[in-house]
Amino acid sequence: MNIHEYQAKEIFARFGLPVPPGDVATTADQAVKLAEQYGLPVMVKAQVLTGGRGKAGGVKYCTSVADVAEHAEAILGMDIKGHTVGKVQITPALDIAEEYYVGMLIDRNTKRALLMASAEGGVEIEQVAKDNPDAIFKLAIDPRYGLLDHEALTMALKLTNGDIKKARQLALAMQKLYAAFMHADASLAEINPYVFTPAGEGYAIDAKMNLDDNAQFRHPDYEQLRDLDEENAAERQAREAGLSFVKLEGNVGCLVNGAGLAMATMDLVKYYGGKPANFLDIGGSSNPEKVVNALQIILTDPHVKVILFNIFGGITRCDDVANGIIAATESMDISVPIVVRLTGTNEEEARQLLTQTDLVAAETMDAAVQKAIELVS
Amino acid sequence: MNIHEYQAKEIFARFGLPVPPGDVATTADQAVKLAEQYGLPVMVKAQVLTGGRGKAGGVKYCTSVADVAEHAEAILGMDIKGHTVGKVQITPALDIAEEYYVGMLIDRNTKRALLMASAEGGVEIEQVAKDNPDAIFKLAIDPRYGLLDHEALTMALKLTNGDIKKARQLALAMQKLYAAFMHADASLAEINPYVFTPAGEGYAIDAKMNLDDNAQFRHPDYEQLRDLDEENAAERQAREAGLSFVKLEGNVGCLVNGAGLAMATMDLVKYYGGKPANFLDIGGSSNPEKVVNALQIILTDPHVKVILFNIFGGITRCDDVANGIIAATESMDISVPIVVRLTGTNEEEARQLLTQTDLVAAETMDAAVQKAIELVS
Amino acid sequence: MAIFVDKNTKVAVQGITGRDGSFHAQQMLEYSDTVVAGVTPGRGGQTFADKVPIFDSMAEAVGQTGANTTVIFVPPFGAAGAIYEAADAGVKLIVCITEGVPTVDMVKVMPYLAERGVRLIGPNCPGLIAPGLCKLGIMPASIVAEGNVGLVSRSGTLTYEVVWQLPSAGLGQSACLGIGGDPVIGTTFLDSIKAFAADPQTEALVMIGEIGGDAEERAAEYIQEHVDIPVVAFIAGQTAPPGKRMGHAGAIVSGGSGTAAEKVKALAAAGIPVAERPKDIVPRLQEIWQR
Amino acid sequence: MAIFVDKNTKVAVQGITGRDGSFHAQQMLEYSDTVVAGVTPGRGGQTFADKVPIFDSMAEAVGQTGANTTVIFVPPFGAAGAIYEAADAGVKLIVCITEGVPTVDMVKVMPYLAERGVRLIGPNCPGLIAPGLCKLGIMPASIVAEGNVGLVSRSGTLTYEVVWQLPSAGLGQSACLGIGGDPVIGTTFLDSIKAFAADPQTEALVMIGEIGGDAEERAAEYIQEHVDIPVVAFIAGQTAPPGKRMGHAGAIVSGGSGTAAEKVKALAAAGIPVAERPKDIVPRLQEIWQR
Repeated sequence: MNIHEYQAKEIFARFGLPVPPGDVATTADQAVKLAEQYGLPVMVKAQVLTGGRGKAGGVKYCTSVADVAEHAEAILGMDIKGHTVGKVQITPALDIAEEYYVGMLIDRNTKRALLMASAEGGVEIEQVAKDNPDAIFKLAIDPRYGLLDHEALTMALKLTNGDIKKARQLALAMQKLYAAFMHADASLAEINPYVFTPAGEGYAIDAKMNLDDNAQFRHPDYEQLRDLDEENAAERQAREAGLSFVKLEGNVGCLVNGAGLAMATMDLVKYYGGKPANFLDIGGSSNPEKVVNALQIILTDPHVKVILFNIFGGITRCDDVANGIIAATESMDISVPIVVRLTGTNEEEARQLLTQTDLVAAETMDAAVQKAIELVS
Repeated sequence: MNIHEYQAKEIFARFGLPVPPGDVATTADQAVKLAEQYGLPVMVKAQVLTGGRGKAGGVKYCTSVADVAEHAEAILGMDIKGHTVGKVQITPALDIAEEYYVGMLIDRNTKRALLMASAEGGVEIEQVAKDNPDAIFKLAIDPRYGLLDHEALTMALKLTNGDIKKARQLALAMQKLYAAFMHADASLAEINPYVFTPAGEGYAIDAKMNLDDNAQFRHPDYEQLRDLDEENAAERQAREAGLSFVKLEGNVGCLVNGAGLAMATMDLVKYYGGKPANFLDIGGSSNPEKVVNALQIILTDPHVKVILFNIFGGITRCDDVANGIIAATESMDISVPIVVRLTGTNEEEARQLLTQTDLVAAETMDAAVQKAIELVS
Repeated sequence: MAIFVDKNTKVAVQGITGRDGSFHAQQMLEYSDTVVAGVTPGRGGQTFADKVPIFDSMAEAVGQTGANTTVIFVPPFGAAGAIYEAADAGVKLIVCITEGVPTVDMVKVMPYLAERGVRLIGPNCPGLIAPGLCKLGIMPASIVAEGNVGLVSRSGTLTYEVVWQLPSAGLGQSACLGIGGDPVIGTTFLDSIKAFAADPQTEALVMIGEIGGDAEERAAEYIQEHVDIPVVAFIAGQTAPPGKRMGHAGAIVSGGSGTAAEKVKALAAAGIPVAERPKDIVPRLQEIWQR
Repeated sequence: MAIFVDKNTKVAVQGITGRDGSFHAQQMLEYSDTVVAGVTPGRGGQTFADKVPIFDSMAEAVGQTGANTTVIFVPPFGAAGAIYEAADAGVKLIVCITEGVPTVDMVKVMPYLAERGVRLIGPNCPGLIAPGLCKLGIMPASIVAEGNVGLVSRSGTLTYEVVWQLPSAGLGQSACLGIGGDPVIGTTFLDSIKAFAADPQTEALVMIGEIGGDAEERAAEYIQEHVDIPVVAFIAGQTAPPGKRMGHAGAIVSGGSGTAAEKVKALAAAGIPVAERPKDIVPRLQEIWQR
């Protein structure tokens, strides 16, 4: 789950990271009030769950109240890469002498939290990684001991070229970021940039955090961090139904059991010249209710012209799955054709059951995909 | 540093331990108000930094407001083992079906936090250790992983004789106690008893905690936990001066450099038939200011009839130390005789310096102690 | 001989009284008699399926039955705890089926396992099946057959899809392993491939990868340098949009890396044929496999 | 040969630019030329006493000077961090002089040292002096002399008191070790006694204990079973009231255990003479020592 900059900053502040004051506004009036409260100059920053908001004009430096009103007005409601800006953060604009990058993510290879830091802050770290990989220092953190003082300080001294005062601040920020990362069950946490003012005071002036959905059971506050406005209705419905769903741009609605098979099905649709409308993993059961939920979610997309079931019946027998699909489709009023491919234990019996319905049965995954594409055109 | 039951309960509650509501009163009126607020019956519990308050009549079960007033009146101001009760805690009296002991301390041998638990709760654990040591289960906790679920549950199931519902509550309490212990830098944390109500709900109804003075630098809240009223004036003065001091019942005031030598000096006073008035470690320096502070602290005790310096001059030369002592004593008006024994580097020169003063010089520790005792009688 | 299991494998099932645990323990029992114990705290003394004793703890299960392997069906909030418990009790192979385990829990448990020399498969995986020997997890036994192809995959049903096609080519499996689709998992592609390469029964390998991370690239590098038996790969997620988690927590293209295209390129560069469609996997294998 | 040090000992001083660090580093330098590096972050590139290079980190100090030992004079809040750093840099002996280190910090650092096979002496200790060889810490070099008596103690000045008496009996020390008075320390009485017993130079032992814990009892048990050289003990704190911390964080009689009387009893039961007064230590040693 991605959260907004202002939310990430709240979490950072809770763990003791130096975050400048700031608050969000949903109207230009509120923005002006906040600017007056903090004193000018301020930054007006679009709160939107995507990168590149700066380039899109979503971050503005304002020296007057008129500026704030104008920019807040322009940014609120702005579309940035398909995301509509609903909130702006107002925060005092600091004098910046230096910018650093400090980030943390889960590293699959070391199976640890990986600290990454660079003196090239304020730009996209992926770009730095490409252009100047040696400028990024990395350290996989032993979870048994956490980020030790000397580990953080050694990295920080490299970043500041030996400036001990700045290095101590950066090292502390790294340790607090690690604490926030682990306690909040993050999968990504970034300060970009961590800046020093001309007076040598360090601040985390931008913040990014992705949280691990799997850890929601121990974070009751996750739910209120979720920005429902940022979520597509079908995705929300899928999440609430416990289904894994991603909307795409095509017209072949896919219902598959298993994430790997679901991706392979999408890939096969494309292989045969079609366009998948979604990724959807309905899991392992033959539960008609789950199938109904899945169908409803897919059918919220008016572009869907055909529905393709691709189910591998393993432990659950195919005839049971077929009965589940039949029961589900019969209980609904579906106007698009449905292709069903069931493979695995008792697949013959399953196909037999399908012949008595309007559902189009297919023997193989390839045949099913090809039939579905035919039905679209 | 020992803290009161109500303070330990506040810390416990912060870490999620189930603590019944409660608050402290310094007058009977306040106690009655609290009792009315919680509803009867309530317990009135002396808040005092010593054990055995129950036997001393410092804990009372009250079924009426009149009871509360009467007992609070009696307990406030009561002397329990030399401690005057300044506060009582008022807390609802629970129906108790079972009592357990759960405690944690620093184990010197494993160099870990040691969890101890027993189904014989509500009595002194030292007594259980003596009478029925097998009734105490122990586990040294690996700080790298903390108290793991299965470790806590296995111990809890032994305590509850397999009752899983109670075991899960106890196990959780153990884990939360561990978190509190480590985060608060405790040296001892006890829940005695942890009770179950007849309905099977678990509560920590008594709490004890000792905090590590060395960790005060990272716990700004320690200072306000310290009950200054419970501290003897000389001990407080010593603490503020950074001196290690313990008041005893004798009349030979001891100023020694080093804790081990200070204890050995006290022991030697006793060996030769005298009574040490205190333990005092003035540390390694010859700083006259420190000596002045130490003398002032010792002289607050009217029983002190002689002062004994026992100093080993190692890296700091004895003549420097002698000059420090001379400067300190000359700046003060001291009516009791002072015996000074200085051994180590340049001890001859030191003794030479002392001959020009009223201070009584001694060559050996034994001679110094004997002279001091002579001067008392 | 398969990998990670042998005829001395004795299995405990943690969470045996839960819905999934009991269902799959039954399936495992039906496949072979390797299940010797169940564990559910508070249910010690009971019996599962009239023959498997249930214990309150793994320590008791290991102590009394000699279990050396465990399959975990404990809910997410208790899954890491079950792994610690199993490792502490002395088992040497842990298969964690549980889906939805927080990644930080897995990060923390890893050194505990390393210190004790314990192998973990999963979490969020279908487990391991060694046809004719034993089944650890939820793979459908009905579709497998003993043979000489090793299969390793990040997903479940996609693997079954491939397994399903092997009989038509007269092939069976030495072992079929689902390593799971989470970001932090115990046994990786690399670990699995090393084990398969060392297994005399395994004569060919199928590796089924997907988007996210670079485990496939690392495996490719290893295979090129150290593995002599034929290997065919498949990568799912060509059409997955960046930044979106495709079901598995680990199946996500982020920061422009972990794409299917990159993986296909790395595999091809290492001389490993990559099937375009699932149904091409077996033919591609037959092309390069000189039996 | 002494214990824990030898002629290859190369010493770094952490916190060498601090008040205590610089004073004692100077003293150590004057005693022998074993000090090869100082460490103070932010002061790398400077020189101490015109000859000892200062580094920003222990890693650099070890890398550039081959230091294998360190003495820590870092303030309490950074002491544990300095220990981690030294262990991580690869030194094998750490002497932590710092007083006032939180006990929980020491609990946490212990497994880190164990994993790396690093010996810690202290914290809150005077350190080690091996007369004629080297001095690690703050013991006054002026009072020691080379010889065959090993001394180990929980306190500083009380040890010096005993050392001071040895010359009159014609005795010197193989090594003099202050293990510190904190509840959780690296090297214990037991560890020290094992080392002295294995040291050919050490022909007799003096152990100076105090109230709190049961380290003396454990040592007594070991000495009775495994140590052949003569041992005399002294226990400070006969008159210490229960529940009061006598200076050292570890010197406290709590819950009725850790009393001097118990310790004396255990030592006597193990056949170890316990001197009643400090001045009795040397005579008691001479009584039992057949030279």
